Parts: sequence; structure tokens; C-alpha cells
Amino acid sequence: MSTLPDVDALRQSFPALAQTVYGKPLIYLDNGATTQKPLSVINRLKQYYKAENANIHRGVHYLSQLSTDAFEKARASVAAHINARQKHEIIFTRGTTEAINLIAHSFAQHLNKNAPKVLITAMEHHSNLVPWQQWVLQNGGRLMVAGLKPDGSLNMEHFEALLEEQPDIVAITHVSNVLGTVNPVKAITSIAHARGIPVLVDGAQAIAHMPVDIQDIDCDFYVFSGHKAYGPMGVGVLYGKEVWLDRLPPYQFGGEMVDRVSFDTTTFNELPFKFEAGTPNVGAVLALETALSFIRKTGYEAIAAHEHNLTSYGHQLLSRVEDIEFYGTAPGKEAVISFNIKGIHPYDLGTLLDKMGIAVRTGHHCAQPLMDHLGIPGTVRASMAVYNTLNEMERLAEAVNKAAMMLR
Amino acid sequence: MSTLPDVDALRQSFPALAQTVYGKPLIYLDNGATTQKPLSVINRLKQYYKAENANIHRGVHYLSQLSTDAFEKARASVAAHINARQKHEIIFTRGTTEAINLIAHSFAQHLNKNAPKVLITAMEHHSNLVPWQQWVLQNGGRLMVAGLKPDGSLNMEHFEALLEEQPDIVAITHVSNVLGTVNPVKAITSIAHARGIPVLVDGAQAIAHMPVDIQDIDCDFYVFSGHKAYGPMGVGVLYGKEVWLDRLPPYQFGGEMVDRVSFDTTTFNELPFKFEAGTPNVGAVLALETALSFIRKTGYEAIAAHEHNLTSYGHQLLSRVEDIEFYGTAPGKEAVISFNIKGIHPYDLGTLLDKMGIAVRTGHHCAQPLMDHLGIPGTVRASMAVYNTLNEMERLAEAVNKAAMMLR
Amino acid sequence: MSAEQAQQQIIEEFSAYEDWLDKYNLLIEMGKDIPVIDPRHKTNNHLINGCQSRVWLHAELRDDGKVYFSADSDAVITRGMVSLLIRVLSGRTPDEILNTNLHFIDAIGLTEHLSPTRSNGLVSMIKQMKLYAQVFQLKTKN
Amino acid sequence: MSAEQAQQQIIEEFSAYEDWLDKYNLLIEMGKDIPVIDPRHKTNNHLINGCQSRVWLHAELRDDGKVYFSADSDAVITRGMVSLLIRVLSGRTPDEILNTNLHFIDAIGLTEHLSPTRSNGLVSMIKQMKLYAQVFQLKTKN
Ligand SMILES: Cc1ncc(COP(=O)(O)O)c(C=O)c1O
Ligand SMILES: Cc1ncc(COP(=O)(O)O)c(C=O)c1O
Repeated sequence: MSTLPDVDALRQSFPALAQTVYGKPLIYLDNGATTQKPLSVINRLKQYYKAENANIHRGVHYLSQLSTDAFEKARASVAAHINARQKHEIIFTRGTTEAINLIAHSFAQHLNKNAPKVLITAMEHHSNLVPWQQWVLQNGGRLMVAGLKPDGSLNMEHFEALLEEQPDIVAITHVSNVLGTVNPVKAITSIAHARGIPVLVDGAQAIAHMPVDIQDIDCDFYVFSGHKAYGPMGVGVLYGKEVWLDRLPPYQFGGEMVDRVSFDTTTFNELPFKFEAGTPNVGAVLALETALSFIRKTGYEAIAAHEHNLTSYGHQLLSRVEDIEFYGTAPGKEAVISFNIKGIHPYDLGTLLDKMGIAVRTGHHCAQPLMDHLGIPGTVRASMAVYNTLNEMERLAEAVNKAAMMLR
Repeated sequence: MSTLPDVDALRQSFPALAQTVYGKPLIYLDNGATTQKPLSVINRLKQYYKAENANIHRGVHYLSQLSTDAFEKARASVAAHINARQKHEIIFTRGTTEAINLIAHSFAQHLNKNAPKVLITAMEHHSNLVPWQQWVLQNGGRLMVAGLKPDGSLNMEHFEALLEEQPDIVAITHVSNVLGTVNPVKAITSIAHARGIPVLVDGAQAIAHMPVDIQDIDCDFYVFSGHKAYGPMGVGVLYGKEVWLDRLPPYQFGGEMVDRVSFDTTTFNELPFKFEAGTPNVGAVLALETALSFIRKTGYEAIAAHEHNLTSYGHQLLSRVEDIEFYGTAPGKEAVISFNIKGIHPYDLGTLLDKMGIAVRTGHHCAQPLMDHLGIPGTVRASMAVYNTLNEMERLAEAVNKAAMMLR
Repeated sequence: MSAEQAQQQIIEEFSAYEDWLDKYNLLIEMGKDIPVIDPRHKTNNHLINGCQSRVWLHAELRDDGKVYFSADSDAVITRGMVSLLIRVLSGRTPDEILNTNLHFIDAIGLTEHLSPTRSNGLVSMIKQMKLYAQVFQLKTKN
Repeated sequence: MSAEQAQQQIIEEFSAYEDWLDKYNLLIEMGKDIPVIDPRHKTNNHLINGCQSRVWLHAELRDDGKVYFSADSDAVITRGMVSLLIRVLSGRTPDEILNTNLHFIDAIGLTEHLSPTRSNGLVSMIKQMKLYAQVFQLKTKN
């Protein structure tokens, strides 16, 4: 247990966790939606706007140069964090959703094909579903959906059977935001590549919890959001293999992404700028770098060990609640507990938990098709981060018990 | 002169202005690229991440509700700032560039037409040029470019002649980022509407300097960036008339913008959510609200009076520099002075000014076609904000003189 | 009892409780007394969509010139909120309904449910009730 | 004079000045002594694109086995920087060029020009000079 993080110490640097709501100490278990931010991240933003702020690239003055250097250093640092080969394989976006839309759009243009086929899974977030769905719908194509096993893990047989129908691209989440399932994205990439099919991995729910080695996974695209990994909102990362990014046409136009513009025609800048139109969110990119360095300093191993404890302890305590049903119990699942209590609407449960100071998310978690698949309107979801405590899991279980008693 | 702002007092709240660079006090005259931020804006960001941060919409817990309410209040506040009829006519984007790309994309889809025509002007920023150009290029259409008069104002005869060729849309900047020219967007909208042609106005360089009354202008779309108006990076505003926003298809998919998703099909949410895919940049939106309220508190009238003084004083002083050439001298021009000194490369001048502590921008300012039109590789651009002083204009002129002597 | 008296009564009943959970307990209990909507009206036509819980609302104008509401929700807290609204507004004339200022929600500390961004759909529900009243008012006046 | 000696000489020349503007004055002066590129080589082929100023660079391997550079730029500060590089690297063998660590730039306080994000293209210029040396090295060895 020597690798466990010092959670008490760590909590000190998260001001948001010290709040009370309705007079009760806040227990924040909505980390799947967004995490709270350490002071180092908040201060990085503040510092940027107090002493470094300038628009970047092409500027010759001191602040512009300072900001540009910091921005490009952050790019290199993000590349190193996920072990990307080259820093220009890192594109900064607004978030996961924008990154997936970018790839879906540019890939569609590149392929320029009738009846395209995209293979996803039944556990995708809307952001990794609707962009592909709209493309195939508009072109007479087909969205192929690999099913799940009862424990919420991917039905690999079904997946492989669909793969044989030769989809144009595979888009799959690394970790399910509802079920916590960790998909075998390395194996999936390998079998997809054997058929020449590129793979996009949605890492929104992975990057805060487990080390991501892009060269090991070997996927073609990997995307995540800063705000779900202790970073600020308004920044996300799109990793793309150089060969792909070179090949795909740009998505948005204007600003730094052009090389030479005349009224008749435009040539585009090289990577990574080709995909970064308009003034980037410089401050947020620098704060994202700080957030990732917070993660490295804490250590993925320590984070995973602690979160695993939280999750299994939480499961254990909650399973004593009468009539509770869990969604997602695959081995090795991430720090998410989704559940319902028979006969109780998740909204009611969530509302009462809130009054007891516990922030969970209720509803469909932007995964309506998964809810349909499970035959439920929604779930209550407790999603943990490194700063949550075993004691908080106890208070969650007590509160769920109490609420359930009130609601029955 | 009673309306002039108390600039000394005001500067106290901009920490970035108190810096020295290379041992010299910073004179920041790159406000056209991005403005510095008042403490109120920086603190709003900090406060958000310290005590309010949560993902918004659909969340039932306290912080999520708090953030959601604040976010929607900010939307109403932005709507009021530009006198929009309805708050759902305000869409939050990443910035001006994204807003224009959104409209260009959705408008193109909506029109779904061969050989489309877009009317722009010769002074457009790449962000209000390339998105339209790429659309017309890909569909055998035509980009129509209204020319300029020698003083940098729009050639209205040419514009009206082109309008008679019935373009599908007019996209025009409110204020030129190079020339400072203020375009008569109200009159332009009126004559375009007389022909049934919708108008998009790029307000990136206007919103920090002059009151914008959307109902008075009556344009169909108006866009601007937060970071050029004392707000943070990573947030922009797209105003669209309800009838247009209702009519246009969504741009990006995922997150809050959907209503009901199944694997087969998706229905989209109502305005404004339909156009806001993924987790929005909540903190930045709230800080943008604070920035706009800083502007209102300072008062557009006071801002304009002071900036007008800065600009005309700067012009007056600089015009004594030997061989100086100004670009953009239209009556009523905004707080921008673009110039070159014959035989001196703007990069050289900018570099030396930088060493004297003066931050200006040099180059093509993302308006290459305008540079081609003017027959120059670039300009030196001093762009002012409300916190600049007459003394800074004097030091600018001295520095330009000194640098010119060194470079000749 | 007037609408105002009904509001006062509700405020009094809630004033007995300090703790949030006690208030919610009461709310949940009250939800059980809701005039339940006839199952054949539990259709999409009568559905008011909040993001998370669903509410079905039916209104009829009876011969006494008053509007009678019945409703249901799949969430019991929402049902409790709705039952309070019905207590205040049901069995009143369209005029009375339109002129009632629902101050009790604030007074009993449930203002948060009135946030337009709240995902329980309460705001749309009140709107819908007033809309019914408006329609019936036009009807009676013709 | 070796490349190292040339660097030392430059460092010494700059050490006479404390003020930034004086250093730049010197740099500008030095730009005037650049071995000017033959106009017929001032083509896009020889262009190294920084974002803001343009540099043309030509290299030839003479019979003495040494590489001779000539260059020009439309910006005089860039020309100054380039002239320093030429002073250090021109008239040397490919091996020497490849093995020279250009520490003088840092020593005279112009490190900022070496930032890969700097828009003057100096970094690409150094890369280009070393690339020429590499090509010539291969040539001489064959
Ligand atoms: C698996 C997954 N993908 C994508 C997203 C969308 O991320 P964002 O809203 O930051 O774009 C989320 C966040 O809810 C998610 O959990
Ligand atoms: C007139 C004009 N339009 C558009 C833009 C692009 O704004 P942003 O980079 O914030 O998207 C700018 C900023 O440079 C501008 O000056």
C-alpha cells in the first residue's frame, strides 16, 4: 500500500472541496462530468492573465513570444504525457466533443464516399456517436453498434463479427462514462489495423485515471478534455498520427491555420497549426499542462490504487442497500458506480443526496442509447477522483440508505 | 471632456500593465490581437474554479445548478449588452473564428446550392474570408470582393454593384483590424435586406470600442471574441436572429445539443443548445460577462472619447516621422494606427520597439489579401485600448523615431 | 378556501420543519395525495418534459366554471411539487389561476425548483397550468 | 581563424555594449557586411520562410573542400543575425560546420532569436546550413 497518495494533504490544494452545501460538507462525486481543480491549475490561469497574456504566433514582441514559447512547450509536454512520437501530432481543441467532430468531419471529406460504415459500441457517449451517425445518415451509410455483455463489458465476438463487414473507421471509448468499463483498445486497434481500419479512441474518461501510451495502443486518433482531468474547461486534446493528420483536410478556417491567402485560393499551414483555427485558448492550454503535471506528480499508480479502493469499497457498502441494481461490473472497471434502486426514480434519489451534501449525477449521462439498451430511464452515478475518501464512500452509502427509506 | 475615463485609476486594475520588459515599463499596444484583463475578470475565473465549478445542464446537484443558473444568466446579460431580442439568440462559441465557421458551414448546408456567391470586402480578416472562400471553391461558386477607397474605407459603389449580382450572403467586418475603418453595417444590412440577402457582421474589433445595438443594425448574424474585449480566451459570441438559427442545421454534435438519441436517429435540442455541442467553457463565459460589465461600467462613450484622443494624438505625433506612411485614415476610424516607414521592414521596426518596451504587432495581421491590395508585405500596427495613455503615444512616437534612425 | 389561503396553509405545514430532509419527507407524502390523472390521459400529449423526470398534466373546465387539474410524475419529489401546485390552483376560476402569485414556493424554501434551468420541468409546468387557464378564460368569455 | 575563434571574436565585440539598442545597432551594422547572395540565386528555391522576414541562403562547396555561404534578407536585423552565422560557419569544411555548437548566440544575449517559435526563421536557417554541410559531406566522401 506504499503507493497510495496522501489524500488528506492533496485535498488541501482543492479549494472547491472545502465547501459546504446546505450546511453540509460537500462530497463531490460528479467527477465523470468534470473534476475540481487544484490550486496549481487555478494559479496557472491567474498567472497567465496577470503577467503573460498575449496572442501567440507571428508576434515579435516579448509577451507574444513568451506566450508562444509556453504554448508550444505545453504541446510538447502533452505529447510526452501520452508518449506521442511528435509534438505536432497534438492538436488543441475546445474539448473531446470538438475533437471528435473535427475528425468525423475531416475524415468524411477525405473519404468522400457513399454509404460509409462506422463501427462504435453500445456504450458510447453521444459525443462519440452523433457525429458519426449524422455522417452515415447523410450518405446512406450505416452505424454499426457492437453490443455489451451483462457485466457491461464489450461483446468482443459481436465486435469482431461487425469488423468483418469492413467499416471505414472504428470509434470507441477507452472508458465508459456510465459503466466504468475499460475497453481493450490496444487489442481492438490491432485487429482493426489487421484489416486496414483506422481507430479513434475517446479518452475523456481515461486520462485522469490511467496512463495512456499512444504508441503502445497504436490507435490513429485519441481525444480527451482538460476539464475532466483536473484542468480548466475550454481545452481538449486531439492526438492524431502524423500520416493521418497530413492526409486529412482542415476543419475550420482562419487565423494561424493558413499559410498563404489570396482572394482566389488559400494554402494551409503545416501541422499542428493546420487544425488550429482562430486564437487558441492559450491560458487554458498552459493550465492543462499544469493539470497533467499534477497527475504525474501524484502518480497514475497511486491514483489507480486509491480509486480502485474507493470503487470496490463503495460497491461493497452500497450492495447492502435493499433492491439496489448496479450497471457495469466488468473486471478492472474504472472509478464509476452507476446504480438504481428498484422502484425509485434516479432523480428523486439524486435530489435527496444533494440535500445531504452529496453531488452525484442522475439521468442518462449523455448515453441515451445505452439507457435504452439497459431498459432504464437513467441511473444514479457516483464517479470518483483521486481526492475522494473512503469516508466519503461510507457517507454516500448511508445517504443512499436514508434516501431510499424516505422514497419507498 | 467630462466623459473621459480615469485612466490612471483604471490601469491599477490591470496587473499585466504594471510589468517591465527588458527593464523598461511595458507599453502594450497590441490590443487588436488581444486585450489585457482587469482583475475583476481574472478573479471571476478564479472564483469560479474555487467555489462554483461543475458541469452544467441536466445536473441536479447544488454546484451544477449554481453553474447552470450563472451560465444562463450570463447569456441573458450578453443578450442585453448587444440588445438582442431574446437570450436564446446568443450562442457561446470558442471565438469569432469558430462562430464564422459555424455559420458558414450551417448556412452552406441549409442553402445546399451549386455555385454559391458570397460578398465580402477587401479588408476582411482571414477568419471572415477563408471559411466562405472554401465553401464557394468547393461548389463552383464565387467570392465577390468589394474594394476600398484610398483612405481605407469601403468603396460603397463597388459594394452596391456587387450586391446587384445577388450574392447568397454578405459577410463584412464591423471594424477593420488593420485599417481601423468602421463600416456602415446598418446601411449595408438595410440595402442587402432590400434584396433579401442575409448579412453576417464580424464584430471582433468593434465590441471593445463601440456600443453594438443588434436591433438597430438589424444584421442576421453578429460575432465577436471575448479575449479582444477584456475577457478571457476560449469564449466567443455568435448572435443569430431566431428565424435563422431555427432554420440552420446544427454544426457540431454531442453533449447538450441533442434532445433524443437512438442508434438510428437523433433529434436536436431547442435554441440555443442546438448549437452548443460538448461541455461549454462555463468559467470563461462568466468571466466574459464580467468583462462586458467592466466595459459598461467604464462606459462606451468614455472609452470612445479617450481612444479617439489616443488615436488622433498618435497620428499627429507619428506623422512627424520622416517617410512614414499610414494605412487607413477613414473618418471616424477606430483605435488602430497601421504604418510603415519607407525602406524599413516592419519586422525590424517591431523588433526594436519591443526592445524599448513597446508591444506592437507587425506583419500581415491575418489579412494577406489586404496587404496584397496595398502592395506591402505588412505593416506595423499600434492598436489601443481604454487603458493606454497619451504619454504612451508620445513614447511610441519617440521610439519609432529612434528605431527609424537606427534602421536607416 | 381561496388560493391565497391554500398557500398560507402549505407554508404553515412546512414551517413545522427546519431540516431539509424533513421538508422533503413532507413533500413526498403530499405527492401521494395528488389527484391522479386518468390513465388514458397519460399520453405524450399531456407530457411536460423536464430533462430528468416526466410530468403528465390534465386540466378540465367543469360546469361550475372552475378548472380542475390532475397529474402524475414518475419521480415522487416532482409529484410532491405538482401536488402543491394543484392544491393551490385546482378548483379555481381561470381568473383566479391567472392572478395567483405562487409565493409559497419561495416561502417554503423550494425556490431552487423554480430555476428556469432546473431539470424537473416545474417552470414549464406552471406555464402550462396558466396556459390552460388562459384558454379556458377565452372559452368562458365567448 | 577557427569557428570557435570566430564565435569568441563576436562575443567580444558584443561585450562592449550593455544596452539592448547598442547591441542591435552593432547587429544591424554587421548585416551590411554580409556576403551577398548572387541575385540569380535569390529565388524561391533559396528562400527560407520565417513568418515575417524572408531569408535567401546559398551554399557552395569550393575546390578547397570548404563550404561558402552567401545570403540576404529583407529585414536588416535578420540580415545581421545571418551575417553572424556566416562569419562563424562560412569557409569551413562540412565536418567543422556540423560539429560547431553555436554557443555565441546565447552568449551575446540573442537567445530569443533561437526560439523555435520565433517568426524570423533563424532556427530553420541554422538547420538549412547544417543540411547543406551534410549533403556536401556525403558528396566529398563518395
Ligand atoms: C466518454 C465521454 N466522451 C465524450 C465526452 C464529452 O466531453 P466534452 O463535453 O468535454 O466535450 C464525455 C464527457 O461527458 C465523456 O464522458
Ligand atoms: C476582424 C477580426 N475578425 C476575426 C478575428 C479572429 O478572432 P479569433 O482569433 O478570436 O477567433 C480577428 C482577430 O484577430 C479580427 O481582428
